[in-house]
Amino acid sequence: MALLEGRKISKSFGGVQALSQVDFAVDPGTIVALIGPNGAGKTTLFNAVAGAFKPSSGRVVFDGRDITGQPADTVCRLGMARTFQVTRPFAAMTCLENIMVAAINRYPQKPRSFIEGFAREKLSLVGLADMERLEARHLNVVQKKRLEMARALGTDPKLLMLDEVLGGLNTQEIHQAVEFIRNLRDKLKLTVLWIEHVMGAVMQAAERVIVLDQGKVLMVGTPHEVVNDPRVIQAYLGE
Amino acid sequence: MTGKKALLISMLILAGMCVLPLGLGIYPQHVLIVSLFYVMMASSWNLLAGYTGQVSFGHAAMAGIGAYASGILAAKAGINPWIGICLGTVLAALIGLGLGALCLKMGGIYLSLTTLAFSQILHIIIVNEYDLTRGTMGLQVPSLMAEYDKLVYYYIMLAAAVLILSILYRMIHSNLGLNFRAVQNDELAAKSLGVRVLQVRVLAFTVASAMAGFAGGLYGHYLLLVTPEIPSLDLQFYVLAMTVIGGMGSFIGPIIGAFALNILAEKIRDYGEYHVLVFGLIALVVARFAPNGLLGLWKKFKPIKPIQAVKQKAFPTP
Amino acid sequence: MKCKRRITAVAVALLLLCGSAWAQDTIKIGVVGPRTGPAAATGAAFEEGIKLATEYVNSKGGVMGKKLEIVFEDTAGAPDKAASGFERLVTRDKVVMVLGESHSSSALAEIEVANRMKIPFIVVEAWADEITSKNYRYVFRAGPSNSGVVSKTIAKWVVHEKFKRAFIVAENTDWGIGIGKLTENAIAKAGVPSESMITERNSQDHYVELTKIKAFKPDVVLAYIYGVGLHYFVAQAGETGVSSKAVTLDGAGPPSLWPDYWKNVGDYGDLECFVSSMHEKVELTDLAKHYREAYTKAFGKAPTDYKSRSIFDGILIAADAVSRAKATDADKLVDALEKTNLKTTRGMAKFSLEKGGAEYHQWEPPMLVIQWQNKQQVVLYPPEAATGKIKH
Amino acid sequence: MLAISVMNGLVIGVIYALAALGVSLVVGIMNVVNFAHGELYILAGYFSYLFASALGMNFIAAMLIALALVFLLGIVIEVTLIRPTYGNDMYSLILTFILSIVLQNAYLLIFGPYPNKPPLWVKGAADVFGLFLYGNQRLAALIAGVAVIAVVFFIIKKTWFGRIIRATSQDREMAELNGVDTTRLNMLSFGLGCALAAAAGVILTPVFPVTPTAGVPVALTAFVVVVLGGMGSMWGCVVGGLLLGLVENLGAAFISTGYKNVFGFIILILVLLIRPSGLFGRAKV
Repeated sequence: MALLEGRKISKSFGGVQALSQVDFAVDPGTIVALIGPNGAGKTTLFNAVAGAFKPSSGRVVFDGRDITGQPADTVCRLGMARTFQVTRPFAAMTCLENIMVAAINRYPQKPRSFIEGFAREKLSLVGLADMERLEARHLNVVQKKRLEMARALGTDPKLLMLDEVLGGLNTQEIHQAVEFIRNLRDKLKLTVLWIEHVMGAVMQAAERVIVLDQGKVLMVGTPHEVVNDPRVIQAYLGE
Repeated sequence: MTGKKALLISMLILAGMCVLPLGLGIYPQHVLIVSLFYVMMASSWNLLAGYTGQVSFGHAAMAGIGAYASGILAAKAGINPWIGICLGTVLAALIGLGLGALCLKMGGIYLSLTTLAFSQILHIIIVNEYDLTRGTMGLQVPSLMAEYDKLVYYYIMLAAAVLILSILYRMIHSNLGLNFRAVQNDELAAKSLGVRVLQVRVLAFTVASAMAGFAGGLYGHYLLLVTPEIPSLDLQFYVLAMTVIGGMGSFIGPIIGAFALNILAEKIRDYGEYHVLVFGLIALVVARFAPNGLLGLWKKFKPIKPIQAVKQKAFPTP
Repeated sequence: MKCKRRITAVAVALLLLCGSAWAQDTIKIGVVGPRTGPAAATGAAFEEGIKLATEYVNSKGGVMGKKLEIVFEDTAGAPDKAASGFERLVTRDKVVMVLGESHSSSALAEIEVANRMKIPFIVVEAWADEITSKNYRYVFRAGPSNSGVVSKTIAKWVVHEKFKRAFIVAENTDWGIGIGKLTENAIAKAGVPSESMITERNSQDHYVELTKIKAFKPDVVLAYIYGVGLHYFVAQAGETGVSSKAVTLDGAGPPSLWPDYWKNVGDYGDLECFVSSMHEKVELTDLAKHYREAYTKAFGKAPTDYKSRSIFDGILIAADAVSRAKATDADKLVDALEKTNLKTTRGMAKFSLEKGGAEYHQWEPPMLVIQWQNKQQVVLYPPEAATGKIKH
Repeated sequence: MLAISVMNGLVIGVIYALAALGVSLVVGIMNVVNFAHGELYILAGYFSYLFASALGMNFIAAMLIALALVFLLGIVIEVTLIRPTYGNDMYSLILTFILSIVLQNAYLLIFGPYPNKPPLWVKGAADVFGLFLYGNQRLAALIAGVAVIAVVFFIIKKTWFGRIIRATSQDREMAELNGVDTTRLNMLSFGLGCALAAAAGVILTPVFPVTPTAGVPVALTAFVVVVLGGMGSMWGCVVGGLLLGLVENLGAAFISTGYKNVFGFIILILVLLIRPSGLFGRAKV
């Protein structure tokens, strides 16, 4: 059974149809990439799934539960964590505190020592260990993306939703990052739904790829199938 | 600063505060008592504005609720002022809860407008129900002690301020405090991490309202006269200015702001009633150019701590 | 202890600032009154009276061989500021006696402080009966009281003019509510039916209230509104046609005499009546004549607001008491005040010692009812002082 | 009684609507609530008093100069206080609140606590349909208020500038993408918002004279109207303003004079409970 399933999700903003009848499924333990040209509705789908707003119609099922229209905090407590395309760190809080916020809401009963240790662990996982006392606003964009990833991991999620975490990296760094996310998935037994604008990068990581175009699912398949599909090439070239 | 060092310093300050009024006359004692009232008001308002990012313009109104509730019970029904103060605190908390639940789901700006409207309604009610409140004439309320004594009042206010400050300190350094700050920094991100934003906001507003009610109740029984000046926008402005000038979002800022501004007010008074204008101008400049207040300025000009050098370091590979 | 050092620093700064004043040996008396707020004009009138009184007393050799110094504390017409200001006069400025006030609610807060701190306090222009009926040892009043003004002046005037129906509008303060009730009872006893209404003294819009008043069809409206609120009331009474059918009496007086009265009410201000203890031209005593001359010389205009003269009288009474007591001790001052028998601008000042009611420690100066007729003051009541007849 | 209360409600309601339009415009475009709105209303009153009564200018010229000066001051406030903190709602609230207190006390220092009143446009009172006497100045204020609102509606609905304003208040990012200079638009619309406060001020101060703190209730009512009508909605302001004016005056006539201003707040609370986005508001996304 799929961990996350979207059934005929539609969303319109004041007459503009941002998503129409989107069907998709994410199997447990897989890395699924969500790709598509600018304005295809990737982030809108993310928001509709993660509870930032309610879809106009359709259902979202997570872990066997209907979570359609549930607020973001409820969805998070069920085990879904996300990052943001434009990063949203708690700017005036230290890096460690950023992750502690996630941890205390996941483990409200645990003592402070546990929370701090847990948060530190996530921070070193993304390579920000020596910045734990630095306020998040001092980080650069790449570091902020890492911090958000660590913060999402701080909620101990079943499903990690990443929104363009590779921005600003060079080819070698992209390669490292992809390795990192694969390792993460294996180590923490995660499922990953990953939006990426750059197609090439996710091809190395993902097991399945969902292609969105103009608010509709263009196709679903393995990376190999997707890169060779003329419709996908058309969608990207036509951009 | 480590926890132990902070505790030691605060103990020393507390000891200093205990002996401070002994060598002073009645007038400076009065100034200190009023300052302590403002410490409670500014610190609890700071919990809202500084830690959860909600600007309430009804904090003085909550103090008024406390003062009038306790004052009316004592003056009209002969109820012991201490019980009255407790009831006033509860009433302020309940009103805070109701107002918070009513408007916080619509966002922060609604809280600001609704609290402003609330303080106006309260003013109108107080003025109109003069049989009960004696309107602008002011309600005379009994003293907290049989023999009026400034020094005893000083210690009562000091104890109350220490109580409020220690509750605030514990709260800010608990999980709740982290949630508060997360909500202030980024509501959407906090929500995505499982923070119940509405609950957190309403809770902060309720707690802060209760504290204002408590401070107001004590203040009324110190002044012996409860007037609509307690729940007024003027008093609200003092509290806001003290917090902004001292340093919003820091624990010590509002305390310093309260003492500094109240003592300054007494000093300026000799030259006429200009202190509100002077405060306003200072607060405007500070809020515009030093959003973290005087405390923030001081921190800014301290020698850079090594941790800040990290900023320049390249991002390590994973 | 840093804080203590700061306070010491403040104290030193204060000392330096007040250095010149402190160097001279003076007797300090405090005055409380509204220099800001809705009746700020009264504060201005007080300041004029203070200037003249200080000059007068010091030109006659001061008190106890020292110069008299007045410290004025603003109450803003707010009871809380009044109480704390009173306390500040005593604790910081170390005044030996306090006088003044023209808001009853403020005065009622101040007499509590006076009684607690044992400082003699002469109320000058706050009329509520409770001020003296509490029978506090340290509290005196050298000025009108509500019951005195109503029984001796307003109610008698209503009967004298043979009014048929009266409407009473009172502001929601100790003075307004108190005098409104007293008036209602007094004119009911005289057989004049009336209706009452409480209003907010800072209100700018009285249209609804005036419509209700018009429906009652009164031939006299007794307005107890102190402050600029009265101006709005009079102007709007004209606009809504109430004043074409009924005469309006300003039961406080000064607002009808303030410089901006005519600016705010326009032509509707004519034929309005008001209570006063002073007329433009008529003088009762020699001292009143001296006062007028000194005032005209000092300020280049004739005195209008009678409250400047009330505070003048108050200071004279206070200085006289200190001189006779030959001490600044509170109890000796009270004893001296109780024996006061002094000529003032409004006649011989003498405090009643009859306990139990509002007469205790009270001296009631005579009051007049005056009407604006073509912007000229015409005394209507009492008949022995009248300079003309009422016009409708 | 009923007739005169309705009349009062209309006059006051039109002024409420006018004052609220300025707030609503700024909220719609910038999402900033200007707490000093009432103080700018008062300032316009002082200016028109100063030029007309003290300097002896023609009262219409005095009013126009007052409008222009307040418009310019609004631009200065936007540039110095609002723009640097733009995007931080809380800070603009705090700054404009402090500004309102500063202005009140500055007026107290400059003009004193006494009320000041620009000259009346017309004197006397008129008999309205044989029902009641009504001050001519109030009738003139009603006409002037309606005229100014009509002009504002014309600008917003029919002109090029109005289209930009409407587009920006609907979708800021989209407007930016389409080449709208939002920094300049912010400046202009904030100035315009202040000018609308000033318009209400010059129209109403001959009826209700200005004192340093007389702006507080005006601003409060304007905020209530804006929330009532729905943040950013122009029609909401007009309907909300009239509704508030009528409810207050009918309530004062038939229920309680003292609680006049509370009736409006009760409606506000009901609206927040039942329809939080206001009568004409767009639901929050």
